[in-house]
Amino acid sequence: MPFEPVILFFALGLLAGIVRSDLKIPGVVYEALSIFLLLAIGLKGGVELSRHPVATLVLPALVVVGVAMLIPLVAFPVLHRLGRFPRADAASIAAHYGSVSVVTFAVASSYLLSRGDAAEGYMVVFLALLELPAIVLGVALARKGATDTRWGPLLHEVLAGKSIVLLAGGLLIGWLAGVDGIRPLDKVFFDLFKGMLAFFLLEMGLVAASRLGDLRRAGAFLLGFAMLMPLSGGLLGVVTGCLLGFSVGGVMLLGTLYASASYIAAPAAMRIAVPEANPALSIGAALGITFPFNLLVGIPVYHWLATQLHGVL
Amino acid sequence: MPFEPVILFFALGLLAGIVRSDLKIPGVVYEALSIFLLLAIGLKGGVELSRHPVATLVLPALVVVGVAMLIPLVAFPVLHRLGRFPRADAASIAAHYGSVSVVTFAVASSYLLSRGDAAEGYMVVFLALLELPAIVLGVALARKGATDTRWGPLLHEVLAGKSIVLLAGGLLIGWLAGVDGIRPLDKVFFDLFKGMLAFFLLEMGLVAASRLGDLRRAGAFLLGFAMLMPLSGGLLGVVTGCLLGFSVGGVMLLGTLYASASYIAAPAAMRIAVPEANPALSIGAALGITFPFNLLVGIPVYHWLATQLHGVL
Amino acid sequence: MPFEPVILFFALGLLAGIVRSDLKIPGVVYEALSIFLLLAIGLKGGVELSRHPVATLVLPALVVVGVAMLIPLVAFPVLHRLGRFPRADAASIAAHYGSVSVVTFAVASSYLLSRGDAAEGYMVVFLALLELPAIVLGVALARKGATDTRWGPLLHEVLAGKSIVLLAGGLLIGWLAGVDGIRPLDKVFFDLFKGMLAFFLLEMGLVAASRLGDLRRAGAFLLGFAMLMPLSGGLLGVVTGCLLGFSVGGVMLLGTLYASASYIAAPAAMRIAVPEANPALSIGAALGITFPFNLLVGIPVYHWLATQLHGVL
Amino acid sequence: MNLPLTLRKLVTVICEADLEAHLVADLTQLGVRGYTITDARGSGAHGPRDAAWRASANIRVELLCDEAMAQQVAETLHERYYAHYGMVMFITDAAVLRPQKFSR
Amino acid sequence: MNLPLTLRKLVTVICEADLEAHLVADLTQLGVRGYTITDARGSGAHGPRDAAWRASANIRVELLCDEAMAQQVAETLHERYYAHYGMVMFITDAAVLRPQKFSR
Amino acid sequence: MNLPLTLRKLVTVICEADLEAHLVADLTQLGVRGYTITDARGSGAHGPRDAAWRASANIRVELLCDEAMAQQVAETLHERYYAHYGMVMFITDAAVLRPQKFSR
Ligand SMILES: Nc1ncnc2c1ncn2[C@@H]1O[C@H](COP(=O)(O)O)[C@@H](O)[C@H]1O
Ligand SMILES: Nc1ncnc2c1ncn2[C@@H]1O[C@H](COP(=O)(O)O)[C@@H](O)[C@H]1O
Ligand SMILES: Nc1ncnc2c1ncn2[C@@H]1O[C@H](COP(=O)(O)O)[C@@H](O)[C@H]1O
Ligand code: NA
Ligand code: NA
Ligand code: NA
Repeated sequence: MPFEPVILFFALGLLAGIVRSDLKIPGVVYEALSIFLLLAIGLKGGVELSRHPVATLVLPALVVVGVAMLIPLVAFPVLHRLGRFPRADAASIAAHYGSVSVVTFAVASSYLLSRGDAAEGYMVVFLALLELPAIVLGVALARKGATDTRWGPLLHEVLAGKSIVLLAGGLLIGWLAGVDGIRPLDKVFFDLFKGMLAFFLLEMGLVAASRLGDLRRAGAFLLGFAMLMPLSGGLLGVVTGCLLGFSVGGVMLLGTLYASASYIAAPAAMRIAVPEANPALSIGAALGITFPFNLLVGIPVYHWLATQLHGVL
Repeated sequence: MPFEPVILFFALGLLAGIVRSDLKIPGVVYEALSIFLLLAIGLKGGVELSRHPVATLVLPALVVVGVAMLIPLVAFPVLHRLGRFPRADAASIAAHYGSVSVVTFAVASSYLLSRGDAAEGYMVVFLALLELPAIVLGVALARKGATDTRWGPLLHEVLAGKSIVLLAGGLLIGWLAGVDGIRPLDKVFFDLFKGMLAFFLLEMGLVAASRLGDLRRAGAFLLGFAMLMPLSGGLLGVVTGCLLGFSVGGVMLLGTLYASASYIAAPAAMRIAVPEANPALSIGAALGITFPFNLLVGIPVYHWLATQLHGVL
Repeated sequence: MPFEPVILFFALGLLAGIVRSDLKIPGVVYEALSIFLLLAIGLKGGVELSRHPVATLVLPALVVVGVAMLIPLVAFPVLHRLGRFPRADAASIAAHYGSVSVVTFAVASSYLLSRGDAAEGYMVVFLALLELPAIVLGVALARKGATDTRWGPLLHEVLAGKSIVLLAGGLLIGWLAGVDGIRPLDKVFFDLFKGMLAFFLLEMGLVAASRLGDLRRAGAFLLGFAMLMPLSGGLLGVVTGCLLGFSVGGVMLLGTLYASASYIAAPAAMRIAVPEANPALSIGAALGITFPFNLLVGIPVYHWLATQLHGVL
Repeated sequence: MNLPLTLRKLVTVICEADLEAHLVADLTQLGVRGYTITDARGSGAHGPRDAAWRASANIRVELLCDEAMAQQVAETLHERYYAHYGMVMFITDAAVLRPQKFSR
Repeated sequence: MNLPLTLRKLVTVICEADLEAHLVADLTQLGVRGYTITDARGSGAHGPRDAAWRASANIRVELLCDEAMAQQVAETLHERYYAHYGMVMFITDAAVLRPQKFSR
Repeated sequence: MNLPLTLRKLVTVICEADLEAHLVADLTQLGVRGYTITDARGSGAHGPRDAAWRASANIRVELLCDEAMAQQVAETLHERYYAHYGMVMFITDAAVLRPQKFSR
């Protein structure tokens, strides 16, 4: 199992938080780094996309998004019925797990890169596409029966949210500019990517540390969920990727996307759309457990699954 | 007409602002990026300058600055008489257009670079020199007849303002250190320049979007002014550059300098020196219209003018 | 005497502060840059360390730290008896000078690099080790006789303080990841180092300028101390380094470490542990005098001393 | 006293940063003519909020207005947000120079 | 109450960030012995100010002083800035521990 | 007035940023149930503090509580910090909606 040093930065941040270090990364640095990462991922995907006929992506995209909806649809009853979480909380957590984590995706790409494995560049398109639908579904699950949901503002909140705007904007710019057009920007957006990711993970570690308290209160059920859900999602993604004929790298990335839980777009949207849901639960699970779980355990497992099932399915 | 991808970042920012995205770039990031760009431009110019005998620049510098003063001297009566703007507003807008925009200059340099064209490195010296005089002139125009203008504080405001300090400081450091001395800093100040410029343009797009409302109120006259003024200024700069015997690249950059309108040094200085002028008008025109106009239309036009008139004049 | 251009950025910041420029570098940028520098220095040291058997460092480390304690032990009576500073102030200033300045170390490394000289990579380990003990000693000196010092919180304050966490964390990550593991991060942590240092020095210049007023009040004794103390410390470090058999570069870096005065960890710790000490005195001397003195005069002197005494001792 | 001062109400609201756009929309809809926002962190019934990222950041909104508007703002925010969001509101008297600027 | 509290005035000024250096100079000239500044954004008669860049940023200045100084500060700022700048000022009572620190 | 308002105390403390963790620990120990912090700069008896780096940065802490707690906080901070640190504290009345939230 090869070793990915950026994860050590997450561990350092976590440790600093746990020993109550006075190390604090200012909130604006978090903002600036997340803008950088979203834009860089979008650009990279866009450049790759410029080499492909976009039309061939429509069908796989529909399949990828359609199958992904199984995740919140399964997670919701598990949490609501089995876990006895209130409807709002179950729906909100389900939305987080149905949506995707950009940073987990970045670490997985980086993992592939350091192994020298390739993957379809258009996986970023799926990343952008997967962000929204689970959130909408989550709101619908929370609001079932209620008729007063104001969908307009919600859709605006997510579609005009910074993660979609930057991912989609980056995709478009990369696609329009192409490999040669983007080259003068490579020194910032590609060469610095991994170092910036390391910084961001340091911050994520600090943030995750401050969420550990929430988790203790959340109970064992959510803890188990936060590890079994990504494994199941990862398997679903790997199988879907194999059936769609992706490369091993692409299969592994789709597994990671399905397995990952959102903590940028989903928390902000659910906070407004389903205010009665407790954000400590959803963010605690997604960021406190699933995120580090995927970094340490998940990504190698999805890669292993991909190598095992690729070609077989 | 070759294509400059950094402009797409401006468009993305503008779009994000218009659809009221929650994408916000923190003010401190704006500050940090503008410090970086000013310093990097100064350094680059200083390194170029270290290859030239500075004395030979005195005469062209005097001509470049002298001719540039025609811009506010023409703009003021046009706005005051024809446009019926109050004296203070006309003078303030004239000062913005007489001064220069560092980012427009950076995009023009980048445009030249991606075409493989060269330009005199000491154009940066003119950039620094052109910042101040039009502001002083603008204040004098606004205060005509009044005798209570406190020039000391105003001169201090601009001369010790961050854009002059960083440009001039960068020039001096670059000049003292020379090519070899600066080399260890190239990885930050030169390699990252274009990517940072892209980021800054994203922010400028967001800021410009928030100024569009001001423009609607400003009326058609100012709108027309904000496009015709740069074209006239650009032509004046191209002619001046040709007569001074600059290269095609240098001619085009001087056109861009004359055409561009300040939105860093001028707004801050005019706000204090001519408080009765409405900043929404000057900033709205300079940033909302002239800046994007120069990016999209102006720069290619000044380049075309430079190629046409170079050698002929 | 070769010329180190990063120092010019310090001079520019100092000048901008003195002429009361409106150039301000936001506090969060200072924070972000200091995090970057600490982490990068740690990583670099860790990578170097991964090439060495760590056990061989234990003895030299003990000597280096032990001898360094002479600095506060000498500085304290000099300040208290000769300089007639109150006990608390004398102890606090002694602690600052016994501890070390990360940025001075970085400039010295950069000075070596631009001369093409090598140095033992594990000097960074000494940097991390030297941060704490002098602070503890300083508190003990201030509290002599008192029995109510709460050592637990103080040790936590420094050990879990950001400079130790980032230096030690970086060392550990670099050591675990090794040369190959860190390579993908080189583009950020090593290539950008010098440019970031230049930026940081610009800020330090601005901060130092705002401390010059404190100095005028502090009097001639402290002024002299702030220049003679580093020279003596530097000589002590050079001699110690020679006796320990370090290379010329290593000897010079140890001289610089001994000569430098802390202004990150020490001020924060002393403010809490010895509140009756006046921070204007200690920070004014360390940052207003000793820091620029070491940059301009000290570093070349310690290098010269190292070349003279190396091999002779 | 040469400049005449008039009493108005200063309403201060501290809440989750995620609410900013919604709060501004509410205030605008109520006809408020001005407000001031600063970034904040803190702690309360909803636990510590350290502003390390947006999800744990607070804002502090200030609003000078007349008594009727203060009451209306308090009611609206109470109704819309108190049940589910971290929010604290308090009202003090403040003397202003241009009372008509803070009335409606 | 064990610690004796005395009433002083708290003057709060919200204005364009570009004025900071000038305001501080004014206050110093008036003999003010302390002030506190925070960064702010907001909206008012001069339109929305989102602090995305310096030209649209506000500051919030606080000043504890005695009544005479409060009046003098209000007059000076009113005279120098109200006509042309975005500025709001309000004065409240505040109890302090060391009244002499906030007098003059 | 439809919503009933009750008077509580608003304690505002302005001090060196280095004290933040200690102040929060003190408040927690005193049983305070909430507070709000913003970053600040300023000037006072300890000279100008421009927030260019942490050593010269201030914070502004706000605390809604009942009168007894306000007095206790004032005493504790006065005793622990006034002698050696840059610190200013003032107390005002503030009307709140949920008095029990700010009592103890
Ligand atoms: N007693 C208090 N005094 C001052 N600020 C408070 C107080 N209680 C809560 N806050 C602020 O209001 C936010 C939300 O409060 P809460 O709804 O109690 O979690 C907290 O994060 C604090 O910033
Ligand atoms: N009614 C108000 N309540 C609170 N702050 C206000 C109010 N009106 C204006 N402000 C603040 O004062 C600044 C300048 O106000 P104005 O001069 O009305 O544009 C605004 O940007 C706001 O930050
Ligand atoms: N009169 C005042 N009004 C408002 N803030 C003050 C005042 N005096 C001091 N401060 C603030 O409190 C901090 C510490 O004050 P001091 O202990 O006087 O140095 C200063 O840096 C200011 O931010
Ligand atoms: Na998922
Ligand atoms: Na111009
Ligand atoms: Na030392």
